[in-house]
Amino acid sequence: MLATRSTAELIGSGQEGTVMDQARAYLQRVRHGEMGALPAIGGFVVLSIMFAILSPFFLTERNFANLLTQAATLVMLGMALVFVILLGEIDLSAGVTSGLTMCIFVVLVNVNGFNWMLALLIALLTGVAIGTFIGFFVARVGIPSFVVTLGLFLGFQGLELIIIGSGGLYRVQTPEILSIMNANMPVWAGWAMLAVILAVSLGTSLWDRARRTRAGVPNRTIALVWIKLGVILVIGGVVVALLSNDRGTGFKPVSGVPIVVPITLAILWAGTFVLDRTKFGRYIYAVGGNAEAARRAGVKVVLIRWTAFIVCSTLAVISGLFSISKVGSVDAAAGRDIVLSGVAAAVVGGVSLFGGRGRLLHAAIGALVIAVITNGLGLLNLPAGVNYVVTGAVLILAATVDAVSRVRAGGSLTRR
Amino acid sequence: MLATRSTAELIGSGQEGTVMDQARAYLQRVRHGEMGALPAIGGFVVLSIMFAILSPFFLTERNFANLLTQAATLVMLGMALVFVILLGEIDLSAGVTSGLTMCIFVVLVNVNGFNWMLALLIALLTGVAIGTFIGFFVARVGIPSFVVTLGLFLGFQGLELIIIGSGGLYRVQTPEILSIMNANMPVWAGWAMLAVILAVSLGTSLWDRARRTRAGVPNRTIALVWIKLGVILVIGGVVVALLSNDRGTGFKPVSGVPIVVPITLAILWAGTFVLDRTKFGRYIYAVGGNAEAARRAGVKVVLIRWTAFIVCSTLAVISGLFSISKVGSVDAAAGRDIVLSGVAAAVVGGVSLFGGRGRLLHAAIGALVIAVITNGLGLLNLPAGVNYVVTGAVLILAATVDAVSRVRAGGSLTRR
Amino acid sequence: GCSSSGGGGGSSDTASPAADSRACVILPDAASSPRWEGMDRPALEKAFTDAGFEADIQNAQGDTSKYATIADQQLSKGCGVMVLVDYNGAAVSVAAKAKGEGIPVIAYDRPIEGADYYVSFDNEKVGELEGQSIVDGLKAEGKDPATAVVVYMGGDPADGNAKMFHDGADTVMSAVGIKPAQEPPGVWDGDKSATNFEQALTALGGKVDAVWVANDTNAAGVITILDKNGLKVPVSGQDASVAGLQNVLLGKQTATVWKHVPDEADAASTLAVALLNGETPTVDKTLDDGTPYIAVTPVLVGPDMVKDVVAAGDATAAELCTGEVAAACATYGVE
Amino acid sequence: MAEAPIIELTNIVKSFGPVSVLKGVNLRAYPGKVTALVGDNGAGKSTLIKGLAGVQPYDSGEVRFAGEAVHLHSPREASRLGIEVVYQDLALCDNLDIVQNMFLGREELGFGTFDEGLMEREAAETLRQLSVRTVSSVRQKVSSLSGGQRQTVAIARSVLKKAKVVVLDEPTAALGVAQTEQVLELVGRLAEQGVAVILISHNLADVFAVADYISVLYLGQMVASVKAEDTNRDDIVGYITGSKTYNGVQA
Amino acid sequence: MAEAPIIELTNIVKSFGPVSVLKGVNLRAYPGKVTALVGDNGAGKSTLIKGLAGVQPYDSGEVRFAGEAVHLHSPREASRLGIEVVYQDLALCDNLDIVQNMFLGREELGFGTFDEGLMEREAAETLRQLSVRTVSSVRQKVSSLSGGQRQTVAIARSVLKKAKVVVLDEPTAALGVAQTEQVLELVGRLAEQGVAVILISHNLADVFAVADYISVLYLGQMVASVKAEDTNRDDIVGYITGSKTYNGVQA
Ligand SMILES: Nc1ncnc2c1ncn2[C@@H]1O[C@H](COP(=O)(O)OP(=O)(O)OP(=O)(O)O)[C@@H](O)[C@H]1O
Ligand SMILES: Nc1ncnc2c1ncn2[C@@H]1O[C@H](COP(=O)(O)OP(=O)(O)OP(=O)(O)O)[C@@H](O)[C@H]1O
Ligand SMILES: [Mg+2]
Ligand SMILES: [Mg+2]
Repeated sequence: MLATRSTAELIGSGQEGTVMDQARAYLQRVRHGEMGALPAIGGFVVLSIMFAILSPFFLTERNFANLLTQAATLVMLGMALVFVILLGEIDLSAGVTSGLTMCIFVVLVNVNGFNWMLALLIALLTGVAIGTFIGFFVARVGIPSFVVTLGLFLGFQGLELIIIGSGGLYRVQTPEILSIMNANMPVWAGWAMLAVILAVSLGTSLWDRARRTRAGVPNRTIALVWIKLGVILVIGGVVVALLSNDRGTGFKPVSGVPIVVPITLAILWAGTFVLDRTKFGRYIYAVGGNAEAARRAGVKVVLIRWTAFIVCSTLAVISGLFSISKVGSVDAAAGRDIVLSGVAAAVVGGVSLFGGRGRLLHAAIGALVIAVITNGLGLLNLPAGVNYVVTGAVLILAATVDAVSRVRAGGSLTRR
Repeated sequence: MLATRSTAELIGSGQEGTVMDQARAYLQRVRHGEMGALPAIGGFVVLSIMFAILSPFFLTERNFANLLTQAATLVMLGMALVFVILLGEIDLSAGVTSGLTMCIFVVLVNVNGFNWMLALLIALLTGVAIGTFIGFFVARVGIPSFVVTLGLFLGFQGLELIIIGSGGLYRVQTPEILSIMNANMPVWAGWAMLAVILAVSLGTSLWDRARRTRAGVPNRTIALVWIKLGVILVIGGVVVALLSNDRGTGFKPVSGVPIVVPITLAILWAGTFVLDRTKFGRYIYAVGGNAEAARRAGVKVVLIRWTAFIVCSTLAVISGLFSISKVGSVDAAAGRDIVLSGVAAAVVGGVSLFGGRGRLLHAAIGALVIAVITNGLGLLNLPAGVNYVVTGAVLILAATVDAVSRVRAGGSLTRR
Repeated sequence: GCSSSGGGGGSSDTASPAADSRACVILPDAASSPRWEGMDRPALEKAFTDAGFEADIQNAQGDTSKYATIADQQLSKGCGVMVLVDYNGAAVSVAAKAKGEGIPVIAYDRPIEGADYYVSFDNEKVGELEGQSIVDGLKAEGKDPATAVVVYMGGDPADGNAKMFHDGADTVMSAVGIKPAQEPPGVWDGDKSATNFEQALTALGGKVDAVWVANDTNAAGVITILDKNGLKVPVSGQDASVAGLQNVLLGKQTATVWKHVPDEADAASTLAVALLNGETPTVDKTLDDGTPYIAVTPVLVGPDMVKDVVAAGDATAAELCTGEVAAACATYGVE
Repeated sequence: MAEAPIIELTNIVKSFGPVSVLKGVNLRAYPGKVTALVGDNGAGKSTLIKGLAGVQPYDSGEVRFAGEAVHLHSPREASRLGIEVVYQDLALCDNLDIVQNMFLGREELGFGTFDEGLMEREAAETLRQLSVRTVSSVRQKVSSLSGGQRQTVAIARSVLKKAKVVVLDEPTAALGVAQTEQVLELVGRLAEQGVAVILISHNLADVFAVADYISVLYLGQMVASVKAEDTNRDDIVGYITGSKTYNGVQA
Repeated sequence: MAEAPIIELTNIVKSFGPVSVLKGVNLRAYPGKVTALVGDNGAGKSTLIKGLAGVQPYDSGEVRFAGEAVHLHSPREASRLGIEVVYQDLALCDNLDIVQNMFLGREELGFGTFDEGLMEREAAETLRQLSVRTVSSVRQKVSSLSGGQRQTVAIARSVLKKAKVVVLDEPTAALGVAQTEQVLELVGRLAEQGVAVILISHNLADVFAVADYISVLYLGQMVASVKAEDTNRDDIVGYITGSKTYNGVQA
């Protein structure tokens, strides 16, 4: 026997060391290219500074609240798409899925007089059915998802036309739906939300540590937990405080965190939980990284792919809900144009289109980057043509920040 | 030394054997899943039979000629996209590139009074410039092509608006351009074209055989050359004969092969030549198959990627040319909607979106499949909503034929 | 007509009427509005048949290539007149081809470069009515138009009609001194329109006195943003859609421009029948490029007139008077 | 033979399109014994065990597991029977870390979510047994491992779970001297615990060190199946290269 | 030493993020000689030669080629100098066939287009020399090859072109008995022709069979560089596992 136990003990778990050690290790990982959403956050900051210089209205509480609600639809769609993009697949029909299900919802409520909650349930189930349909063809039959979902992209436009019919345009008359984007929580509820976030974060951290201790493996120094909570407290505190100021313009006092924010955060949290801590989530990454390896490891690859499409379509329904809440109406073209932006949100945030790499939070941040482009340009009053050009240019620029920082950091030429 | 020369001689080149051996080997390859464009051809035939049953107008010379011209734009765009799809990339801006360059073309001719050939040259050079721009960002900077070209997709819509102006519309006034899609070659020229195709095919076959003989490696039995020529002669003969009949309806005799056909065939031939027989083409497949392996083998991966985008954008200009020839005018929305169909054409034809697999001919056949859907449904005069739904459904169906036949043939679950 | 060129071909289908007794119509699509298949087709068909002519009506289904294909087929069968609704410019070369064969071309609802006649709901007039509703709305609130803060929310600038709506509205509004305080990029999309308006409003510090909006879809998004901010100002629109009419009844939208399609179809078919009969109708109005132009008058529908729309069958009380709108229906006599 | 084979392959046939790879192969593996499968490059060894693993089902032939006929159409079925395989081409997910790869498909749960601590400890312990010294953290991504480190991870994976049959396709190809020794020792230990081990290797020294039976594939046919003690290196080389033919009783 | 080294690496340093892999490594290779590079799994051997191949440039250190300082920032540069490498992870294009892979980046042209016949013949000849027997056609896709067949293709690739330096990273790991013998013979032949060969292997028997010099990497440091004839297996194993230290003169 040549191996000596002493040297073998060297295998660590990356959790050892002081705060400084951990910080150094993190910095080195970043310098080595593992930067997650950092470039997107950088892009967001740069764009914000740019727009703050160009328009005095950009850095107002009011516009900050605008940004959150404007981004929400795209954030939700981006998160929906992450589930399939992680598999290296795509869902071009996610946008029209949100549109079609909202057509169904509004017709059920307005024309057929359904209770809105029942109608919403039906819309969500339709989303599930659509995901099941896509999943069947992609995961079982083996058709490239690009083609299946392009087919549905066309087909659903037709269904929207057939459903919406000669009315052309329906008002959303459910106050509960309208309030998602247009109403705010009371100020105290905003602070309560922050408290819940802090408590959940602390709780999971301590619980994880307890389990690790029980298993006898090292824990990160507890200081990191406090630092993390501190960061949440400061950023969250600033956001809630800003949104607690009156941002109305004299006609009506407006303050509080928009209702869409806690909904989005809850889904983000739940989705992240599933992706990080459950078999389904782990297998999504595994299949996206190497489907054959996952299959050989006994992962039900077909089932995972299938389920991911169901999750995507279902979350797309919620993004549709956000959209009609904001617009207040539904027409036969609902959701036609948004899907490419949703994919772009994920990609800009650092999710790899080749699968296996990325997180929900990345898509959310990417969506914020894209939303801030529209938001900022909206304050500048540019002609339509120029607006298109600038949007495109800024999008490429934002992606360049990402790419350049990764390459600088020693990422190699190939992107896989 | 254990190896014995005699067994070592077993390494063949797959060219040995009689016609029957070759046919058997081909059949076995097909049964094993290497079926190239066969499923797409099958889909085309099935769709044709279906439409022939549903509409008496479908199987007329006139409609056949219609189909060829209607498909030409998509064929060209699909072929353009193959160059980047083979690399595992995508060009979402290919459609608006064709639109933008045609805006430039028509404004130069109509407004600035440029000679049309000069204007066409400028349009083509603009295409080259666009490809260079995309290639720089994708191949050099390393931004995902999805984002770069989505940025341009937006930006070019803006440029079209700026060039054409709000609500603007320009007529194509160049008879040469209009004749591409609207005029036919004299009947004799159609037969001459067929003769040229036969001659070129025979020439390359014999030349290849001569080279192989010189190198001392076996050749396929010469009977295969004659069979191939025979097939071309029969299919080409039927096509040309059909198109040589008068398909006018009494007011004006219409006959001959539409001018767009030889142009498309020439580009198809040249592109296939480049992909099959030159370093650039080989390296596109290599980079698409395994970029790191290609790089280690000394392939200039950046240059190959870059050039592929240039080729794509340039061919997109030609597809734009076909489009304006058909429509006769250019507006500020030119090329907005076609790009996803172009990608779908390639995929339906059997080109893999993951790169490394597929041929130009596949995209051309895929485009024919998609075009025949529109063509056939157009004859049925369905309401628009139903039409969308049927188009989507048939697209999925066509892709299912492909997928199912591959899986039946023993392809595995994973698609890479 | 120049149908003489038939040649010796002597097609055997003697049953078909002479080429110059056929009216060829191409409708653009069914996606942008349900009117084409639902209203224009039956109205035109009836008018031509009643006048003793054959109608060949086809729909290009939103495909410029198909548009050209249909035209080729119709032209080779022969047409006495062509009534074309443009789709993304596809009608231009068709019109040129038809005129090359001496066939008169009527541009229906959308202008076509090179057409002989243009029959339309005057899109500029639509814009003017929208502008007028804004001006009236401001006056009703006692605001001086010249100093009022007005936001312009137009349609997709790549669409020729959007420009006409804009120009018409602008004529009326600029006449009383209104200048756009903000003019975000035009779209035909409720979601983007809502975002664009929200940002324009923010850039105006939350102050707005009126919003010119090109259609009801965009207006719905604008109204939601206004509601959210507790604002209620004059808002325009067109289409007399369900949501638009409801917003009008609720007082959230000042008025919507209503285009009763049968009026337009009548005007076009009357003109076409005259042409088929070999007459050369004269028309009093002309477009900028000199094309004779028959304008069909659109109607501005305020809350009081919603019942007229219902009476004309373009909407039903059942679909309008749901939820919170029911009360308003009662007030304005919609039933 | 006294004991009953746990794996019994009879007349296995497999071809890829025109290429006929396995032409009626028989193979047996016994609990507590190491069966070595040797053969020239391209003889069909990996194809044979991929069929056994359910990765690439056979075209025809009979598979008996513990005496019962079974159909192995997916890796899940093989794994359910207790067949663990280390593939020659490894098949790890590059985007996952060592622990995640080792436990893929068999994660330890506590209260419905992953018990990461437990998995981490078990992974580290198993790797330590295999004499891995240069891996700094079990949370390293597999993409950043050296060839030998990856191979070790794959082997460690196969012994995490109590298996009835362990199939190792050239497990020591990329391993260093010490690690190879550990793996051979591990093979011995597995056999002692009653596991049936099928070992594919080109290294005949290793084969003779641990194997109880040796089966030789030659161009898709099983040309010899012998007890290791009844044969020698030269004979086996002869069978492998086709320069000798075996006429004895099949073991 | 009489002859001048063609490759001279001095004080090479390379780290991946927090992991420091090469900590000041020196290495020399001489024309006409075989230099074996050995070391434990994860010692840094592949990293060292990937730097030499220009695939992953070093962080710092000096590279001299035939006495001149060179910078190797891409595989093209290495290949221009005449350095041919067989990588441990092979790096073949699965979607191309054997001939296409062997000639990738160095296709034979005639009249501007590929001379397929010529390439086919050369490929078949080279493979035959390497004792490949189970490949039915040189037009088979690489994806359908067995592990050993792929390795042979990679090796064949590296000897197609006249090189000055051939680096082989565990070339015989997946090879059968006969093929291994052929490759070792090939290494000897290359050296005879004046090529400098750097051979990485865990098989010390192979190493001693062909190497002139042996260099041992241990945890990113070169702990020994000796003439093969001056040492023995046990010493080398000691260096590899760190249980012995070398105190002699570096060769
Ligand atoms: N998917 C496939 N398509 C076609 N032929 C294949 C395929 N997979 C394997 N083969 C062929 O089958 C034969 C046996 O391959 P296999 O991988 O089983 O060999 P092996 O005995 O494991 O060899 P090695 O020792 O090199 O790993 C080879 O000749 C190979 O070319
Ligand atoms: N991209 C990378 N990122 C981080 N660490 C890496 C990376 N590549 C290699 N390493 C680490 O560097 C060390 C040396 O790896 P290398 O591949 O050079 O080893 P090796 O000597 O070739 O080992 P083997 O004999 O197993 O092939 C290993 O510990 C490995 O984990
Ligand atoms: Mg094998
Ligand atoms: Mg190595």
